[in-house]
Formats: sequence, structure tokens, C-alpha cells
Amino acid sequence: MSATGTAVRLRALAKTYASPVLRDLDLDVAPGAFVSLIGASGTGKSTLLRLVAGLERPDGGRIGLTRPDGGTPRVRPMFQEDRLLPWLRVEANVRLGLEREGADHVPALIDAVGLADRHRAWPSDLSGGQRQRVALARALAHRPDLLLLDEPFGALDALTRVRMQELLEGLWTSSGATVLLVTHDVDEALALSDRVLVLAEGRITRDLAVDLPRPRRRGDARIAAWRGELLDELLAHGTPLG
Amino acid sequence: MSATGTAVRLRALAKTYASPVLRDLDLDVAPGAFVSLIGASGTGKSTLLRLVAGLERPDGGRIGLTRPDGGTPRVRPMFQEDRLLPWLRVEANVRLGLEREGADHVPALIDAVGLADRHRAWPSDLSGGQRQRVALARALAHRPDLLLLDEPFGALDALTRVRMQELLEGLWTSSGATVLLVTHDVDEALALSDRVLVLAEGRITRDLAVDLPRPRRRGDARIAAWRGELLDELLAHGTPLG
Amino acid sequence: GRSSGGDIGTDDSSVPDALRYAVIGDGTVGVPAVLRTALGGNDLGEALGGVPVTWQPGFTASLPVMEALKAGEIDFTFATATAVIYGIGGQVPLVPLAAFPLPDNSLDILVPPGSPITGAADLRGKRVADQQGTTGTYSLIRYLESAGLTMDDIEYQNLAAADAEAAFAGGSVDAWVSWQPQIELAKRRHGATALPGLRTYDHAYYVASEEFADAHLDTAVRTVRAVRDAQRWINTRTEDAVAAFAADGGFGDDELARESYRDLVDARRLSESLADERIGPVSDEAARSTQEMADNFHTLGVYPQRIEAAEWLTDSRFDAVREAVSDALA
Amino acid sequence: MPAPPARARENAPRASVQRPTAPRPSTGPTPRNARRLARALLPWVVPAALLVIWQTGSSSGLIPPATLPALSDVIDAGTYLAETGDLQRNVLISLRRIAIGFALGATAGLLLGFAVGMSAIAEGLFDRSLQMVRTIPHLALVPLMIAWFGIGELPKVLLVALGTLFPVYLNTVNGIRGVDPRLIELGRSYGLGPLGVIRRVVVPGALPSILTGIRYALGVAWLTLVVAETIASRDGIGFLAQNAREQLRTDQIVLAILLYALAGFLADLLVRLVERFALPWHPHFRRGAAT
Amino acid sequence: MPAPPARARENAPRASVQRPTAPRPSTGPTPRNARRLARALLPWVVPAALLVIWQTGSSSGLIPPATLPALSDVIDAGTYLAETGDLQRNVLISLRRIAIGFALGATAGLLLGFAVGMSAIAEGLFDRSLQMVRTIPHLALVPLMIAWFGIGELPKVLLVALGTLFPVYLNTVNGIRGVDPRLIELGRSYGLGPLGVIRRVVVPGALPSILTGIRYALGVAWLTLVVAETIASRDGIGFLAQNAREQLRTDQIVLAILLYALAGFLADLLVRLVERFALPWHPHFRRGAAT
Ligand SMILES: Nc1ncnc2c1ncn2[C@@H]1O[C@H](COP(=O)(O)OP(=O)(O)OP(=O)(O)O)[C@@H](O)[C@H]1O
Ligand SMILES: Nc1ncnc2c1ncn2[C@@H]1O[C@H](COP(=O)(O)OP(=O)(O)OP(=O)(O)O)[C@@H](O)[C@H]1O
Ligand SMILES: [Mg+2]
Ligand SMILES: [Mg+2]
Repeated sequence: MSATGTAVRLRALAKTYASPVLRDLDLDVAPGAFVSLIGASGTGKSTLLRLVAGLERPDGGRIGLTRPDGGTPRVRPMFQEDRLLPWLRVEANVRLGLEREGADHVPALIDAVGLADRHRAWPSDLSGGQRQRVALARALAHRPDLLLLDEPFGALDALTRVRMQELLEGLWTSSGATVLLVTHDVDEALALSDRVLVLAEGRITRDLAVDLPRPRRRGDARIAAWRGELLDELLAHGTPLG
Repeated sequence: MSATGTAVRLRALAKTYASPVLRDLDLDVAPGAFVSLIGASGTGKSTLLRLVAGLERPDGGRIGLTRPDGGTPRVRPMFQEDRLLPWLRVEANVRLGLEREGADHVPALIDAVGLADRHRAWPSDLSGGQRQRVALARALAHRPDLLLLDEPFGALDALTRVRMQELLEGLWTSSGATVLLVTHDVDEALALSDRVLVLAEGRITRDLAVDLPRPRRRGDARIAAWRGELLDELLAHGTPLG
Repeated sequence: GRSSGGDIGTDDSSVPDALRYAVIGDGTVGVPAVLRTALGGNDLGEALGGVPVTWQPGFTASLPVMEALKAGEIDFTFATATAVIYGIGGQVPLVPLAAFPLPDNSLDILVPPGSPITGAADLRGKRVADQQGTTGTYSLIRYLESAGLTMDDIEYQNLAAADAEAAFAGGSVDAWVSWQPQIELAKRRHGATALPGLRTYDHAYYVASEEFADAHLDTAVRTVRAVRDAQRWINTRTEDAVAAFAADGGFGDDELARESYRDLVDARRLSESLADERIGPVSDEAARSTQEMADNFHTLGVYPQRIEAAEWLTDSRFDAVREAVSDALA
Repeated sequence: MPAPPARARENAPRASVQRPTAPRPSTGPTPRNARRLARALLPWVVPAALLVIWQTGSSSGLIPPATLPALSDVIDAGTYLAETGDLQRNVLISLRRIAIGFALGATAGLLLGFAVGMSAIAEGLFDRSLQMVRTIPHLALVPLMIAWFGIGELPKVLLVALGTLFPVYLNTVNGIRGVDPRLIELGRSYGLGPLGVIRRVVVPGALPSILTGIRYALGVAWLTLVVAETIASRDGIGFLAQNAREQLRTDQIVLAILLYALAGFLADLLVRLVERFALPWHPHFRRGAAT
Repeated sequence: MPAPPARARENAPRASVQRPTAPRPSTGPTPRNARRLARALLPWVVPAALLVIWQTGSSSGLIPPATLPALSDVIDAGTYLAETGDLQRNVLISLRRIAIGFALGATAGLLLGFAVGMSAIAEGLFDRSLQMVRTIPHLALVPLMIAWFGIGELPKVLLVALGTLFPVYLNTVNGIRGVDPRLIELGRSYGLGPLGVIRRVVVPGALPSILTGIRYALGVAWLTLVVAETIASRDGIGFLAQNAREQLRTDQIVLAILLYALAGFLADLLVRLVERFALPWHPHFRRGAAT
């Protein structure tokens, strides 16, 4: 893969809908880092991703995306819903936005997400997890410099999920892209990322560096400790249910 | 709650799309039981739920739903996607299908899923997890005799998820309804249900009775053992990724 | 068909509940205007001995009136010879009450100012507008004949009068045949020239529906007489008539329309201008001219069948009608 | 995720190296008001430009009156008709016919549209027949209408009804087919009866399309009225136009055309209001799109 | 979950006490073929019934020929015109006018529809003006069309184009507004340029609605043609109808009406074919709904 890690620099970022969602948020992500973002439902994780992707205008603050080589970074968000185009079959959905020449790897990718035998299916004929995997394949197919993933494995069973995590980790390692992953699974965050961020009350309230070698073992004692810490952090700010 | 548990009886159930999804599936669920269904992505969990809900015609076999008192059971599926009506606000979505008189508990339910302050919002203004909680509230509001839940907590963070599980368990206990829960989280299945079924190759390949008292502790040794067993069972049949 | 039905008006004539009188246009000028507002004491209701009259205006020409007649919605109307021919062919249950010749200068053929066309011979290869199947068509045929031409020698353009004016003004046609009062108005408005020698050959009719004529012949005939009297009044008291029509909105705010109308009445050039003195029961002459026209339409392919108009018009089953009309107008 | 802005104009640069702060223009009231004013005036640019070209063309003699009478002449014609009361009377009579005919036609179109959209049997029975009747021109029907329904108000109103039926019908069917079948399934599973499903799911989902049909039908009603008002009538603005045509009054013809355009404007305004009121959830009407 | 069946008829009992086996009727070929036959015949039930009522009514004298000529008379009229070659010639001439006018009008409608649907500025500039022009009846425009474009083919074709423009325009705008904005956002985020977004997202999403517009426009083209063919024409089936009316030839009037219905049927068939071909993913066309 030919991606170039992209640095993300957020300063005093603010976004308000009916009430403030993000306020004065600062964040720096190094090129090529794998950063996870966790937080209670409705705290603004998706909003943050949409702001970084340029899909929403901030009400204040600055967003800077810099590629070390000075080029324009290629950003690809994978949305929380699958957003498959109903009128394109699986393979055409994955190819979306790719030139014909740049799409040689698409069949292999469809195979990697386990849908080789369904590549001619219409999206409406797929199961929920299958749809999510098509969306994942589509995001990966673009070899982005900055990959924004919004709960990409939420509809997958435990085993398929592990396979998809391995796929993502492998592509990230070989490509050098920056990855920003929103997840509600603390273990997943700890297993995959260099840093885990906790979003609460409109800010990053915790920034945990996970300096473990890869591949990581689930049973690691440090992971268990961090797990407890992160859950406590989440608990401290309360869920929307009080 | 006034629900009456409903017995589910499936015999030689078969369903084929492009290729066979379910074949010769037999299942008996006792009235008032809480049964979880796990299985790899694309094995036919949603299809099974849709068949039980009468939304799909089987290609063979029989489906029997029996309420002990002889009445017609009230079945409510919660779909894998949220299926909120875009033209109804949160509260109206939850009230859908309820008579005005039978909807007194709706505000409390909206409060219980943590959306009291968003009850006038349009669905398109909600976060993914918020939408899922609206759909859950809607399914619960009907006090069904048979509740069919298709990955109802997939878009929720760990803490919100636990709250929602507690809500569901509480309502189930007080109502006596039968619950059929599809989940990809083995821990969730073990924490909530009386029985855990594994669906693979079109059949129930494992039927595990979880005879633990409630509320259950996460750390229980038996749970850990079952967990391993279930994951092995899943692994034995392979995921779609081989 | 109905046209071969029994004799008309031989049973005792009864008094109808009402008379439904069809009016072409909005009925603010001409005979209908006089009768409707009892100008100069010409009160149709009174002339009919108190029979109420339902005025049915808004027809665009006498052909659509035939449709209404066929549907049984109309009892009495003016009709051109063309309408009568088509009515016979279309098996419209009508009874010819009276006929009168059109003034032979009731048509004009216009050419734009400065046009090199000065007579029939110059029309060869030119675009000539006319509404197909009308009095104008027949006159145009005869006009061309006078220079040894046929319809094939010109570029014939079938256009309704209103559309023809737009085409004429826009230079899309080289000549335009139409009838009064529009053609005179257009002539003045565009400063156009009328070519000499165009004549009118046919007759016009007053007709009733078969059902009405048969049951209420007396009322039908009285209506014809009232029409004659009204036209008489217009022709003699032209200034009063035109002033009354204008007051009724007959010419809108169009001064030119009013003037040219008055001049046309004075010159007896309107379709009904001769309905005062020359009106009478359907004569052999009227039948012959109408038959000639029908034959011509057939020969030219304007109308697919040959209509035996003369035979139909002079059929003996209308004997009682002819007699009653001639008595009433005497 | 919330529904994002739908318009190409809002296509923000996707990944510029530095994306500057974009404070909403809600700081000062002046630029916002100016923008609002511009937005309100924009729709009038084209009509105003046409009127100016027209009048200057006429007064400079570039447009000969035979091609198009001067705007001032047309206004004079209107003033005259308004003073005599003819204009108002004719407009009211036409409006009455439109109202009755439209009510009949739209109701029939909706009922047929729902039947065909919801039931395959109704579709099999009626759709093809309606598609065939649809192409029959009103002008060609006039003689039959007279033969069947006489020359009173009935055939006029029926013609208008016939004209409005089809756009409402077609767009209702299209709208119903476009409703997400998963939402219909949801409604059914949640104990809504067939009527409940229609009321809570199908109608709201098909509404944008139905309103397009109604918007179009309101226009067609006027088109049909002109034909209908050639049936033995001496009132209505269709008659006005027809009569003007017979009397070769180009100024009145153009006046009638302007009146029709005005009717179109008002019909459009009405439907816009209804849309704003009935579709508060629709992304197009929520994002404050151009008025 | 996969998109479920969309139709009320498929509303299976939701929670019967015992739901019996429902083996698909795919066992024997006979019942399936019978069903297919029934489905193919269903659309002809209404037209056939009408024809039977008509002919028996005429021959028994219940329907007087003044109200409606006998079917056999109409067929005779058709045979006569076909033998002289008039019918074929007129139909061909009308078809040619339709083809050119429709191509012009539909293209303009699509272009304007996309401009207005995709850009708020274009909406502001054009939408109101178009909504106003839309209600101007063709009949009222005829004199102006003659004054501006003469009496040749041009005004006829332009009238047809004008008639077809608006339904295509309105339905295109409606279709574009109905496209899920999240999918447009997706297209943009995935590097499709404005044209790519239109081609891959907006066009397919708006297509069902656009096809409804085209379907309607194909009908309107015929309606307009009748008016257009009153302009100095001696050919075309509009002239045929007009001429028949003037000659009070009810048989030919009805013949023309039947020809229009046939045109409607063919236009409908065409659009159905296009729909089947262009919307393979659409739930309505996938579930084997009535042909
Ligand atoms: N378009 C909108 N209009 C109004 N409120 C909105 C809109 N979009 C999002 N919100 C609100 O902003 C908050 C943050 O939403 P966001 O989608 O970013 O949450 P999230 O962290 O992704 O939650 P989840 O884990 O449930 O997906 C929520 O309370 C949501 O209701
Ligand atoms: N309408 C359909 N047409 C064709 N194939 C279908 C259809 N619906 C489902 N399938 C296929 O049937 C299989 C079972 O689908 P189902 O949705 O039941 O899976 P699932 O167990 O719910 O998976 P997931 O966990 O991913 O939601 C899948 O392979 C799917 O692609
Ligand atoms: Mg989110
Ligand atoms: Mg599923």
C-alpha cells in the first residue's frame, strides 16, 4: 500500500447542535499512529470524526491535516451505518471512487472480508455483518492516508471481528496510514491502538499511550489494568443514563 | 407488565435464498424463557428471527407459537437496523402502534434508555447509539409476549450496554415474556440468558443451559468455562473467512 | 338514421317549457344581443308568447353548435351551409327552418401592404391561409378557378381565423381568406389590401333540433320571425344598435372594432346582414348552392363522402315546416 | 450519524492541508439579513429581466406589436377588464371550476394511486388501463364530453378532474414504491393494521412525491380549463383567452397568459407552504434551502 | 436484514398459534404457469370488459350511436383510413413530431432539473420562473407561437417540447431531493467529483422518480400534439381528430381516441422495459411484481 501517514492537529475545536457537543477540544495525532477513541453513546465521537473528515463545519477552532511530504492527504471515513449504494452490487460498492486501473486489489479485499462468493450480491440481500464488511472493504480499498473508522466491527460476531481486526492491523502496518478508530469495545481499543482517547463532556479527558509490542496477547496484565482504568474514566463522567 | 410467555416450537424449518441458510432446524423454547442465539456473521440468525416473526415464509417445516392461555401471542421484533420512521420524533416513534391509553409508560421508558431530554428530536439528529436505544424502547413499550431482539446493543458503549442489559433483564423478570436474543457477544449471552444456542451450518449445533442464579457475576468460573466452550463451538464450524 | 324519420311538424304544435338558443361568441353583438336585451322592443320571450328563452353563448363556431345539437342540448341556432352539410353527414337531428344568402362581399382575401400580389393569378405558389372546410374554402376555390388555378397551384395553409392573423402579421403567409367582421378589422389593423373579385356563393340557415321542431313548430317559426325583425332593426337603426352593443361590452375597449363593425352593418357585409329581407323557407336556390358546395368539398377530398344535401333539404317531410315559415314571414 | 447537508454547494473542501476556522455567519445580523434578502429576490431576477427586455424592446420598436404587444398595452387591457369587473368575475368562475375539478381529480388520483401502489391485484387491474386513458387528449375528448355530459358545468369540471387525476395518480404510485419496504414491514410488525401502515408509514414516506404530483396537477388544472372553457361558455379566463383569440385581441391573449403565470405562481406558493408544514423532517426543508 | 416484501398482499399472519408449512408453489410447473398467465391477463380485464359492454350496448341499441358509435363502425373507419394509407401516414408524421419534441423537452427538463436539484442558486434563479411558465396553456400560446415561429414544423415541435419539459423537470427535482443525503455525502467523501456523485449516486437514486416524469411526459407529448397539430397542418393524428370533430364524424373521433390509448399503452410498455432494465436493484422490480 502506498499511503502516507497524515498528522491531525485540532485546536480549540467546538461544535454545538441543540446543546454543545464538543468544546475547546485539542488533539495532536502523529503521522502513521493508530489512535482509538472511546466514549459514552452520544458524547460526540461521530461528530469529531465528521469534523476531521470535513463533513461538518466547526463552530470554532482549527482543524489541520498535514501529510509529511506536503501532498493533500487522502481521507476516507467509514460511517457508523454501512451506507452501501443499493443500486451497486457488492464489488461495485467496494470499487466506488476507484479508477479502473487502481482497483486490482479489490477482489482480494472482498475475499479478505469473507465475501468472495457474494461479490455479485445486491446490498439488500446481505446480512448486517456482511454489509458492514463491505463498507470496511470499501474504506480500505482506497488506501487512505487517514482512515476514520466509526465502530467498524459493531455488527460482527466475536470471531469474525478478530479476523477483521487482524486485517485492519495488517494493512495499517504495511501502509503507514494514520488510523482514527471509534469503538465501544475497550479491549479492541487496547488490542489495536498506540493511544486510546476517552471523549467526555466535549473534551479528550484521558489520553492513554499503549506502548506494548504487537501482536498483543489478550491476557496481558497491563492490558487488564488499563482496561479497568479506562472503564473507571468512562464511569467517572457518567453515561447519559446518569 | 402484562405479557404472557409464549412457547416457540420449530420443526424441520428450512429456508433457502441463493443457497440454503437454514435446514431441518428444530427448536423448542419454553414460555417465559430467555434464550440467546449466537453464530458467525451470515449464518442465518436474523433469518431465523424473521421466520419466527412471520416476516418471511419458510421453504419447509412448521413454526408454532403458543401462549399458555390460548390467546394470540403478541410478537415484536427489534430489527438489526434501527428502522426509525424519519417523519416521527423520538417519542412518536416509541409510541408507534400503541393506543393513546396504553402508552402511559412511554415517557418512563424513554427516560430509562437515557433519552428524556431528546424525546422531541428527529431521528436524523440522533447518534447511532441513541437511535438504537429508541428502537429498543419501542420494542419494549409494546409489552410483547415474545420479544425478538436482533443485536439490540451492538452500537452501545460498554457502560450504556450494561445499563440496557439491566433494563431488559428487569422488564423480562417482571413481565414473564419469552425473549429470543441474537447477539455477537458471548459474555452478554451468558450473563442474560437461560439457554445459549449456537447456530451453524443451518442448524442449532449447541444448546447450552445456563443454570446460574441472577444477578450473575461476570467473574464466575463456570461462565469462563462456558465461554471457552462456546467460542470453540463457533470456531469448529469456521467463520465465513475460513 | 334519424334524417329519414317521419314528417316534421305535422302533429299539433305545443308550447315548450323553454327555448334554448345557441349563440356563437359571447352574444354581445348582432341578433342575439338585440333579442336578449329586447333592444328596440324586440323581445323574443314576448314574441313567443311568454316562453322563457335560455341563452347558450360561448360557441366558437357553428360547427361546435352541431355537437351540442346532437347531444340534445340546443333547440335553435344559426348555421352556415358548411355546418348544415357536416350536420347532415354527421346525422345531427336538425331541421332547416329558414335560409338566406350570405352577402356576396362578406369575405375578403387580404395581402400584406406592399405585396406584389394583385389578383388571383398572382397566388400561384403562394402560401394562402384559410380555415379548411368553411365558406372561405369554397370561395377560394372559385377565386382560383377564375384565373385557371386549382388548390394544387398554391401552398394551402389550414389555419383557424385567430391563428391565421398571427401568421399573417408575422409574414408566415402571403394571403389570407376569412369572413367578417374579423377580416375587415384585421385589414384596418395591419393596413392590408383586399384583393378584388372574391365572392361568396353560399347560403346561411336557421335550424332547430328535430325534436323541438316536431313538437313546437309554432315556437320555432316565431323565433325565425323575431330574428328577422331584430336584423331589420339593426339594419335600419344602425347607430343605436352599435351604441347599444358597445354599452354591453360588445367591442371591449377596442374603438377600431366598433367602427369597422358599424361600417360593415352599413354596407350589409355581415353574415346575417341579409336576414332581414332575403330570409325565407329553404328555397331550391339555397339547396342548389349548398349542394354545389358539398360536391366541391367531396371532389377536393375535404369531406370524404358525397352528401345529398339538396335532396335532404328539399325532402317532403319538411313540407309543413316550409309552409309554416313562409306564412310567418309573409 | 445525522443527515448531512444535501447540496453540492455545501461541498466543503475535503482535506485541505489547513482548514481554517469557519465561524457561522451568525455573528452580525447584517450579512445574514443581506443574504436572506438576496435569497428572497433571486427568484424574481429572471421574470424581472424578461419584463424589462419586453418593455424596452416594445418601446424601442425592436419588438413589433404584431409579434408581442407592448407590456403597457397588456396592462391597459387588464385595467380595462378589471374596471368593468369582467376580470374578477371570470377569474372567480375559473377558480370555482378549478377547485371542484381539482378536488374530484386529486381525490380519485390519490385513491387509485394508493390502491395500485399497495395491491398487486389493483395494479394489474387498473394500471395499464389508466396508462392508456392518460394519453387521450382533452381536446379530442371534448365532443364526447358534450355528447355524454352536455354543455353545462359538468363536462368542464370533469375535464379538469381528468387532467388532474393522472399526475396525482402517477406520483402517488411512484411515491409509494419509493417508501422503504423495511419501514412498511416495521409498521406491520408493530401492530399497525393496513390502515395504520398507510397512515403512519406509507403516506408520510410517499408525501414528497405526492406533493410533486399535486403541484404539477395544480398546473394541469389550468391547462385543462382552457380546453374545458371552450365548451359553450361565456365566462372564465379560458373563455377570455379564447374570445380574445377569436377577436384577434393579442393584448388580451397575452394578458390571459400573464394571468396563468400568476396562477402558477400562487399554486407553487401554496404547495411550498404545504411542503414546509407537512415535511418538517425532510432534509431538503430542514436545511433552510432556498425559499 | 434483507429488504422484505413490500406489498400488503404479502402480509403473512404475524402470530398465528400454529403457522403451517408453506412450501413454495414451485413444486409443479402448472400452478406457477397458471399464475403467470393470470398475471399477464389481468391488465386486459378492464379494457376487454369495456369493449364488450360497448359492443353489446351498441348492437342492442342501449347506447345510441349519437352517444357513442358502435365499435364495429369505429373499426370500419380505421380500416377505411388504413386502406387509403392515411392512417399510417398520419401516425408516422405524428410520431416524428413527438420524437423530436420529446427529445428536446426531456433533455431540457433533465438539465434544468439537475441544475435546480443540485444547486440552490439555480433553484433560486429558475424554479419560480419555471413554475410560472408551467401553467400557461398551450392552447393560449398558439397565436404567440405562430407569431414567433411561423407555421411550419418548428412551433409544433416546440409546443411538444414545452409540454414534456415540465413533468420531467418536476420529477427530476423531486427525485434528486429524495436521494438519501447520506449517500451523497458518502460519494463525496470517497473521492467522486461532482460529476461522479451525479453519475453514481444522484442519477441512480433519482431514477425511479425521473422515469415517472418521463412516463408522464410521454403522455403529455401526445396531449400537446393535438393542440400543435391545429397549427396549419393537414396531417398527423391531431389533425385527424380535429378534422373528424369538425365533420362531426364521431367514429373517427373515437378512432383517434383509441389510437391515443394505443400510444399510451406503447409508451407505458417502453417505460416499463426501461424500468426493468435500469432498476434491477429496486425492491418493486425485484420481487416479481405484476408485469
Ligand atoms: N444533526 C444533529 N442535530 C442535532 N443534534 C445532533 C445532530 N447530530 C448529532 N447530534 C447530537 O450530538 C450528540 C453527539 O452525537 P454523535 O453522533 O457524535 O455521538 P456519538 O459519540 O457518535 O454516539 P454513539 O456512540 O451513540 O454513536 C448526540 O447527543 C446527538 O444527539
Ligand atoms: N433476501 C435475501 N436474498 C438472498 N440472500 C439473503 C437474503 N437475506 C439474507 N440472505 C443471506 O442469507 C444468509 C443469512 O443471513 P442473515 O441475515 O440471517 O445472517 P445473520 O446470521 O443475521 O448474520 P449477521 O450476524 O451478519 O447479521 C446470509 O448469507 C445472507 O447473505
Ligand atoms: Mg456515533
Ligand atoms: Mg443479522
